[in-house]
Amino acid sequence: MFYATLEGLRRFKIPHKFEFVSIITLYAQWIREGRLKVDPSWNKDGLKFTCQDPCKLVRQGLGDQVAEDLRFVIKAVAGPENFVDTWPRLSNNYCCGGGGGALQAGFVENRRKYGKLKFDQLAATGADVVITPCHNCHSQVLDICEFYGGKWKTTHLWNWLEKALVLEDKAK
Amino acid sequence: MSTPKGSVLVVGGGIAGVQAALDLADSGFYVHLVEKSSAIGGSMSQLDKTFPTNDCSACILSPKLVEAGRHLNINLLTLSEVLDVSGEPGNFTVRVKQNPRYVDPNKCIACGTCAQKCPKKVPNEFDLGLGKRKAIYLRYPQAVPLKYAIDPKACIYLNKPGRCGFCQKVCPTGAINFDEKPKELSLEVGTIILALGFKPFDPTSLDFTGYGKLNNVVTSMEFERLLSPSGPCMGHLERPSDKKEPKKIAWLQCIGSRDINRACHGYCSSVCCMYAIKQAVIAKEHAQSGDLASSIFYMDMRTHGKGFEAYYERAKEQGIEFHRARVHTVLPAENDNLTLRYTDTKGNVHEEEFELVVLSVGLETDPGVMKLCHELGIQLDQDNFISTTPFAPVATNRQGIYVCGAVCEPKDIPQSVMEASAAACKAQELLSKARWTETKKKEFPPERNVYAEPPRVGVFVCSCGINIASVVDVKEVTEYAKTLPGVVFAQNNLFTCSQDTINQMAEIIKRERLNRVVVASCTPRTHEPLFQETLREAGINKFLFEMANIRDQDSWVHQNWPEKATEKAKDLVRMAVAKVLGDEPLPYNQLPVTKKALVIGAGVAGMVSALSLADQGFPVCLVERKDRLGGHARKFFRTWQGQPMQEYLEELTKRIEDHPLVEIELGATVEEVSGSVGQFKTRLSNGKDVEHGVAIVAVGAESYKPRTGKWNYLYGKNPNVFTLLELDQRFIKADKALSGLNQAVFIHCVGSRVPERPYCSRVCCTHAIDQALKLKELNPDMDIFMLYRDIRTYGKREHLYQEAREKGIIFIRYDLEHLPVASEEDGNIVIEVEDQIIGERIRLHPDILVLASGVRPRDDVGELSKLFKCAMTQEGFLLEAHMKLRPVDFATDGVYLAGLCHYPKPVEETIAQAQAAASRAAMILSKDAVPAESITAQVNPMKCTGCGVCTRVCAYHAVAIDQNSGKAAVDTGLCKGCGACVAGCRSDAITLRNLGNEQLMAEVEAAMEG
Amino acid sequence: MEKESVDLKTLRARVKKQIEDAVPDVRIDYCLTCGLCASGCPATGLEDMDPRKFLRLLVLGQDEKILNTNWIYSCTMCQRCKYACPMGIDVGRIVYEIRGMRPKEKRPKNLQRSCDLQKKSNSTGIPNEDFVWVVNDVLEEVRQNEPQWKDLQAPIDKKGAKYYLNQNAKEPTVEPEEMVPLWKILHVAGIDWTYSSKWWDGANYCLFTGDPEDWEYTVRKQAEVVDELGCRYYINTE
Amino acid sequence: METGKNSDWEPKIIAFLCNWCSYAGADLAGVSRYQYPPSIRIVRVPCSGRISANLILDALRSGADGVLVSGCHPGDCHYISGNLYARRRFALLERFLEFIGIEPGRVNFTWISASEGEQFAKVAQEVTERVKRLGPARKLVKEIESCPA
Amino acid sequence: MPSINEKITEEIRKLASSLLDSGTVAAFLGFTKGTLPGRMQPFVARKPEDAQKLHWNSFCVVNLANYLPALLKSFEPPRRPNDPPPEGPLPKVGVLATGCWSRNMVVQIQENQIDRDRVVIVGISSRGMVDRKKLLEKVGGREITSIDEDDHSLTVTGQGFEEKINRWDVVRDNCQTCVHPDPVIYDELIGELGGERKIPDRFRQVDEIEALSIDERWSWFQNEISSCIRCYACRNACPLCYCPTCFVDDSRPQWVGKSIDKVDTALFHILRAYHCAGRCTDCGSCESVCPMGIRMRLFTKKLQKDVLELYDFEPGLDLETPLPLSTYRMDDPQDFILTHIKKGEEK
Repeated sequence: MFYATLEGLRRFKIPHKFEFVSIITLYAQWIREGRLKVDPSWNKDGLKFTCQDPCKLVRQGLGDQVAEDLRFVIKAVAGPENFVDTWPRLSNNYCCGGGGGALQAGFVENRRKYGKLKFDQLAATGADVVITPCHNCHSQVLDICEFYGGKWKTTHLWNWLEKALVLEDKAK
Repeated sequence: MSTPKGSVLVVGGGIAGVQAALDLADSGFYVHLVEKSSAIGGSMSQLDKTFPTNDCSACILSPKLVEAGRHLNINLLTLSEVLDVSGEPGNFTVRVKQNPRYVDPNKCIACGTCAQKCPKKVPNEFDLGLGKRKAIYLRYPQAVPLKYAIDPKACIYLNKPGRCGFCQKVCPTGAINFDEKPKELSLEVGTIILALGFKPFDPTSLDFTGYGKLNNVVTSMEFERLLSPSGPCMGHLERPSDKKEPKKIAWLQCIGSRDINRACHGYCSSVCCMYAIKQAVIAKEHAQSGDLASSIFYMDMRTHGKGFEAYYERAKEQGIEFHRARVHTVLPAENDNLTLRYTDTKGNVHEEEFELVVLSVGLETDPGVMKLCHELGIQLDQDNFISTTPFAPVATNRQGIYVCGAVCEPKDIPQSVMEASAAACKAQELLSKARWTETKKKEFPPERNVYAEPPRVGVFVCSCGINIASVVDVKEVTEYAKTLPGVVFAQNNLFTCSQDTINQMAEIIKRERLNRVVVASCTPRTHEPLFQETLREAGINKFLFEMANIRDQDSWVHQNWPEKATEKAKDLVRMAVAKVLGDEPLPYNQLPVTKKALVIGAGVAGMVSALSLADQGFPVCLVERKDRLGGHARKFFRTWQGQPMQEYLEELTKRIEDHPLVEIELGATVEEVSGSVGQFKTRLSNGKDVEHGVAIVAVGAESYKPRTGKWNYLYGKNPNVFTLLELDQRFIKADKALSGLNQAVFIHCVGSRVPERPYCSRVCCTHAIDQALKLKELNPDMDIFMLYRDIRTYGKREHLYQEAREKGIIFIRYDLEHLPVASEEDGNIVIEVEDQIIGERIRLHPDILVLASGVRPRDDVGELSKLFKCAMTQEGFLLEAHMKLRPVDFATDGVYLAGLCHYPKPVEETIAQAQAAASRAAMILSKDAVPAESITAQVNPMKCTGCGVCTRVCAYHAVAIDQNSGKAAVDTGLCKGCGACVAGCRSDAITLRNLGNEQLMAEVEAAMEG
Repeated sequence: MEKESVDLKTLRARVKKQIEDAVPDVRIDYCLTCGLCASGCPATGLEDMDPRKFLRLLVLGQDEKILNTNWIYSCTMCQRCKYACPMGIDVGRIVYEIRGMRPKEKRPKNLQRSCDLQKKSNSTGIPNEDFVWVVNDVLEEVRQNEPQWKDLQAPIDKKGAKYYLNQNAKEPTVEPEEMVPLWKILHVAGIDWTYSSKWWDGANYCLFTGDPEDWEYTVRKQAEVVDELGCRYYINTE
Repeated sequence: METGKNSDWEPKIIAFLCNWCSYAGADLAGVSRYQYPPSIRIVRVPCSGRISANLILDALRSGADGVLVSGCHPGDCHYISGNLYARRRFALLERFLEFIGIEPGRVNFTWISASEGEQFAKVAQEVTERVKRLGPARKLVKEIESCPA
Repeated sequence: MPSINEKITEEIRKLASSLLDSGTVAAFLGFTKGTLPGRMQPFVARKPEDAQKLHWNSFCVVNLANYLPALLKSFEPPRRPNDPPPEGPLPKVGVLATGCWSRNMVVQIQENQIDRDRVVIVGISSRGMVDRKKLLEKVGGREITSIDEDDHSLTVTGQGFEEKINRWDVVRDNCQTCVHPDPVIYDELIGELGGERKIPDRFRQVDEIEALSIDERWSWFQNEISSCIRCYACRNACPLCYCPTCFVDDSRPQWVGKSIDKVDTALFHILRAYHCAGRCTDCGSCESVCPMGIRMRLFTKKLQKDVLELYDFEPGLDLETPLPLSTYRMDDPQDFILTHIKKGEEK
C-alpha cells in the first residue's frame, strides 16, 4: 500500500535517500515524455473504462494529481471517449471497502455491505472495465462485482497499457 | 490636534458606506464616498428579498442610493480606489485613483442605445456570471449613478483601437470618451470610515459540494440572482441545467463557515441560516406550480436576531423541512438531479433526490481589502476581518480610522447599518469643531407670489435625443400642448435635463412669467428634483410643477406603436397640465430645533449615547429610574472576549458624571411627552420639565427568572442553581468556592424559544460558554456539560464554542420534546438528559446548575412607547421604523432607540447601537431647523365629523382629534404625506396638499378627454 | 422497559485521553456532531455504529463499547470522513489507535497473521528464494515463447539501478504471469530498474493491526533495502 | 400582440401606481424595454393607501374601460402600512362591484415592487387583454349611459 | 294578561319617569304612537309626565341611535369651534336600545359621535319589528284603520275586514335574520334577554344574488335602484350617515351628479353602501323609510357578509375591536390581488 510506506517514512522519520513514487505517476510522465507510446486504436469496440481511486494512493497519498494521472493514462490507453468517470471521484472517492485490512479481517458480510456504495457507483457508470490500481481494491472490487452481480471486468492498469503499447523496436 | 478638517472619506459604497455617508452629510460634513465598481449599492443591491420582513431589497435600498447620489455634500467617486493615507486624525491626506469610465457622466442620459449596439457580450458579474452584459454596461438597472461605463477589459475599441467604436457612433449625447485616462486625486479629510464589505465564499475548492462540476449546484448568492426579478431569469425560478423550475430544492448550510479543515474559516457567517430560510420561503412563493419542496440541512439553526425565530417557526409551518444533518457529498442523479445522503441524529441513513442544491456560502474578506488594510496599517484578526474591540466596536487600531459592516465580522444588514451610523458618530465626535465648515449650501432667489395670477403654464417636451423622439412625435405633442387650457408656452428640447436647457428654462419662466411648469420627459423619480430646483432658481415655488413620463412609461414601452405612443404622450401631457393647474405653492416646512437631547435610561446604551452627544457639544439630560448609573451591565463579569465589564462601567460612569454638558436625573421617569421632532417637551416624575429636540430611548430589559413552570429546574429551591448573571456575580466577587467544583451543568434556552417567549435572546449561548470556560480556567479538571438546543455563537463567537469543545466541555443537545429533567437526591442536584446520538439517557450530578435564561422586555416599556408614539413588537420589545434600514430610528421622527429595549444583544452591539442613535440624533441637533414634508394632509373642519378614522390609519400618529373642537388636526411635523387618511375619510374632510381628490379627479378626467 | 441511564458522576474518558496523548492533533473534542462523517461513510450502520456515534461514545467515556466493537474492522481507515469534516477530525487515526489497544489474541486472526508474516519477509509468507525463482522462471518463459521480448529484463538486487520496484506478493504466489505486463512496460520505456530479493513485498498489513512498532519495522526494512541497492526512486505499484 | 375581435380598439385604463414601488416598477419596465400595449394611463400617487373607492369609481364614471391599482407588496410599504389599509378597502370594493354586476376585470389590483419591471409589463398586458375581452365599459360611465346613442 | 310589549311599555314609562324625575337624565328618547296605525314616531320626553306618552310595540322601525348625537348636542352650551369644552358634567340623555341600535351606539362611541358617559342606555331585547310593506301585502293592499297586537299575532282591521296575522310572518327581513337581538351595552335592562340566535342562512338573500350571472346581477341592481328619486330618506334615517356635507351634496369635489341620472343614482347607492362597510348593523332603518320600496339593505348586507368572511368582524359587538377599515392584519386575505398572472386563468 502506497500510504503504508509513504506515511511510515514520514511518521517514524525513517532516514532514506530514495524518492518514493507511484507507478501511476511514472506511467503518466513517461507517456507525456514520449518514452511510452500508446495507441488506443485497439479499442475498436469501444470498451468503456472507469477506475477506482485507491484511498491509500489518492486521498491519503498523492492527492488529486495522481488520480488525474490515472485518468490521463486510461484515456491514452483506451481512448478519451471511452473513459466514464465516477462520482464522487479523485480524493473524495469512496473507499472500496477492502482497505484497512478488511479483506483479511473476516467480517465478510460487513465488508460487502460496505462495498455496496462502491458497487452502485461503479455500476452506474456502465463501464465494461474497472481499473483498480491497488491490490486491495482489485480484490474487493472483484468480489463485490461478483457478489452483487456486476457485469464489468476488474483489472490492473498494466494489462491495458501493455495492450496499447506501440513497439517501435519490434516493428524494425 | 490642530483644527480638524470638516470632511470625511468613506471607503465602500455598499449599504454601510452609504449610510455612514448620508449620516455625515446630513449633519454638517462633506463626504467623499469611494466605490471601486461603477455604481454604489454593494452586495445588498444583488439580493432579491431581505429577511425577516421579506422586503424587496432594491425597493428599500434604492431611495437611499438616490439620496446619496444627489446629495450636495456627498462627492461620489466610483471606479475609484484608495492608494494610501498619510497624516493624522483630523488631518489625513488620501491618495485616490479614479479609473476611467470612458463615459462622461454629465452627458450620459442612460438611454442604453450604446449597450444595444455594443457587439461584445461578457458574463455579468452582478449576476455572478449567470447572465451576460455588454462591454458598455450599467452595473444594474437601478444603478446610482445611473451612468453607463465601459469595461476596459472587454471593450473591443480599447483593446484594438480602430475597431468597433459603435457606442461612440450611436451615443446621442456624445458621452463616449475613449481617451479618458486614470486620474489621481488627493483628498484632505478629517477621518476615514472603512465600509469595505465582504465577498461570498467561493466553494470551488470544496470538491464534495460538486460546485463548478454539477450544473445544478449553485451558491446562495447565485440563487439570490436566480430569484431576483432583475436577475438572469427575470424572477422565474429556473435551474441552470435545463431552465426548468425546480420542484425540490435543498440548502446546505455552513459552506465555508465553521470549517477549520477545508475552508479555514473557524467563524460562523451569522447570516446564512436566515438567508437560507428566506430563500426557501421566497422560492416557495415564486414557484408557479405551487408545490415546491424545500429542505435545509444544518448543524445549528442560528436565528438569533429580531424576528428571526418567529420567521423560522413560520417557515416550518409552511412546510420547509429542516434536517439537523450535514451532507458529505452532493451526488449526481438522473436528469441532472442531485442526490443527498444524510444521517439523522439517530444514525439512520436517508437518501433524497433534489432538483437544485443551494450552497449557503459564508462571508469572507476580499483579498483586495486585505491588501488595502495592509497598506493602511489596519490590523486584521485571525479570520482576516478588521480587528475591533467590544468597547470600541467601530474603531480600528489606527486612530481616526473607523470601520463598519461585514468587513469586521460577518453580519446582517441592520447590524451593518447600525455600525455605519456608529462610525459616523465617532467621526463626528472627532470633527465636531469642524461641522458645517466644508459643506455646500444652495441659495435661491425669493419666490414670486403667484396666488392672484391666472394660470400660465409652460410645457417643455423632451426628445431625449432619440429616446423619445424616435417613437413619439414630439413636435406634434408640443403643438398640442399649446392648445391646452392654461398653457401659454410650449417648447421641444433635445435634452431637457442638459445644463444649457435648464438655464434656458429658468429664463423662459421669468420672461414668459410662467407660474406653472410641466416637463414631458422621463421619470419624476430621478428628474423631478432637478427641474424643481430650476423653478426655485427662477423664483417659482417648486411645487408648481408636474412631469409627464413620456419616456420610461411611453416611448420605451411602446416602440412598435408610434402613433398610439404619440396619442398617449398627449394624454400624459394633458393629465399633467390638468394636475398642475390645481397645484398651489407649498411651504418649505421647517421645524426649529431645541439643541438638547433627552436620553432615557442610564445603562451602557444610554450612557454611551449621552456621552457621545455631549462630546459633540450637545447638552444632554440623562434620566434614570434607579438611583445609580449602570443598568443591567452592573451584573456582568466580562465580555466574551474577556474584557472586565465593571472596569469599563466605572470609567464610563465617571466620564458621564464629570461631563459639564450632561445633566443626570436619577430616580426619575418620563411622565408626559408633547411636541414633535425638534421641539419635544417632556415632564419627568420629579416634576422637572425638559425641552429637547430629540430623545433616545435606552431603557434596557430584564433577565428572565424561571421561578415556576417547566423551566424552573430547582431555581429558587436548591441553593446551587443560578442564572447566568447570578454566576457572574460570583465571578465578580472572585468566589473561591467555584474552583472546588467537580461538575457543572448549564442548561441553555431556559424559557426562550417557546410559544410564550418566541424569540432567541442572542446572548445566552455565548455568555454561558464563556462562563464554562471561566470555570475551566479556575479548575481544568471540572466536568462541564452544556445542554443546548442550537448553539448560537454567531460570528467570531464561534471560536469560543470551539475553544470550549477543545477544552473538553461537553455539549449535549436536547429538544422541546425531551427536556432535561432535574431532581434532588439528598439535597444534591441530579440531571437526566438523553444524548440523541448514542441514544441513551445520561445522568449528571452537578455541583452547580446554571440556567442560561434569556432576556425579557421590561413590563413598563409599553407606557413609554405610548408616550413617544412608538410601536412595540408582540414580544414587548420596542419596534424600530424599519427592521432592515432604520434600526435605531423610531417611526416617530426625532426619537431613537438603543440597547436591550430594542432586542437582546451583547455589549459591543449595544455600544454600536448607542453610538448609532447618537449619530442619528446629531443629524437633528446639528441643525437650527429640520426640513419637514411639504405635501402634508390638511383638515377642513367644516366637513370633519371627528370620527377618528384618519387618526387610526396614520402610521405616524400625525393626526389627532383636537380636544376642543372635536375635529381632526394634522401635525405637519409628523405627517409624511402618504394620504392614507384621505382615502379613509368618508367626508372628504381631510386632503393632501397638491394631491387632493379634486386634483386627482382632474387628472383622471383629463386622461379620458382625448 | 426504561434503559438504565449512563451515570456520569465523574467523567473518565480514558480511551479518549490515551488517544489524545498519542496523537495530539486528533481533535476528538472538536466534534460538532454534525453527522457529515456518518453521511459519507460506507460503514455507517454496520455494527450499529457510525463515525459520529463512535466519537460520541469516546467523548462520553463509554470505553467498554469502544474497545469491544468490531466496527473498527469495518472502518477501513480511509479518511474520507476527515477529508470533508469541518473540524478535520481523523476518525481513521482514532480507529488505528483503538485497533492497537486490542490484545493481539482478540484481533482478527488473518489480519494479525499477515502482519506477522510481513515482519518476517512478506505478507504471504513465501520464502524469498521462491520469489526469486518465480521471477526468473516467468522471465525465462517469456523470453523463450515470445521472440520479440527475448531481451526482457527482471533484474533482482541490481545495485545502482535507478528505480527500485516492489512487488505485491499476490502475483508471485497466485498469478505469476501478471508480473509480465509491467516488466514489458518498463522495458519499452527503457527503465533501469530492479527488484530486491528481500523485503520486496509492496503490501504492508502492519499498517492495519494498530501496532506502530510493527509498521515501523517493516517500512524501515524496506527503506534499508532500497538504500542498500542505491536506487534513486522507489516505485510502488499501487 | 393584438388579437381578438376588438383588435383595432385600444381601451383606456387608468392605473393608480404608488410612487415607491409600482411606479418605479413601471419605470423599470421602460428601462428594460419590456413592451406592453399603449392602453395604460398612469396616475402617480404617493401610496396605494391614498386610493379610495371614490377615486376608482370616478375613473369608471369618467369613461375608463378599466382601472388598475398597484402598490408595494405587503410589508414593503414606504409608509409602513398604507397598502395594508388599502388592501381591505379594495377587497370589499372589488367584491361589491362584482356583486352589483360590474364585470370582474374592470377593476384590478396588484402589488408590484420596484424591481418587477417585467411583472409590470405583464400585468399591463394582461389587464389590457382582460379589458379588451370585456369590451368598452358602459355600466358606470356617465356620458354613454346618460346620452342614449 | 298584558302582552310583552304592554309590559315593556309600562316599564319604559316607569323608568323614564324616574330618570327624569331624579334629574339623572335631561331627556329620554323613545317612541310614541304616530297618527296612523302601525306608525311609530321617535319621541323625546323631557318631563316626568311626558313619560306616559312613551310607547313600545312591533312598529318601532326607526333606529333611535340616529337621533342621539343631535339630542346630546342640544344640551351643550353654544360655543365657537376652538373654545375649550364646557366645564363640569353636561346633561345626560336616556335612550332605548335594542340589539342593532345598541350596536350602532357602540360604533357611534368608537367614532366619537356620542359620549358614553352622557347616555343612559335602556336595553330591550328585540323581538323583531314589523315590515309595513309585508303587512300591507297580507291584507292585499287595503287601507288599515287599526292594528292590535298580542305576543304572536296582529289583528288588522280596515274597511270591511279584520284579519289575524301571524306576527313573525310580517317581521322585517333584517329582524328575521338577526343573530344579536340583545343590546350589547346598556345601563338598565327592560324585559328579558333573548340570547344569541342561530340563523343558518342569515345571508340567504345575498347568496341568491351572488348565484346570478354578472349580467343578471347588473339587471337586478339597475332594476332595484331604477325607482330611486334621490330623496335621501335612507341616508337621513341612517345613524351612520352623519357627515356635515354628504358626498352627494358636495361640489368640491363633485363625486356624484345631482340629477336622477342612472349612473349618478348607481354611484350614490354604491358609495352610500360602501361608506357603511364594517359599520352597518343591519338595523333596517333605510329600507323601512324608503318611499319607493328599494331594498338597499341588500347592498349593506353584502358588505356585512364580506366583512365577516374576510375579517371575522361584526360591527358594534364591543368597544375595543377597531372597525375593520381602520385596522389590518398582515395576513389579510388577498385573493383578489393579481399576483403571478397565470396562463389560462381566465375562462
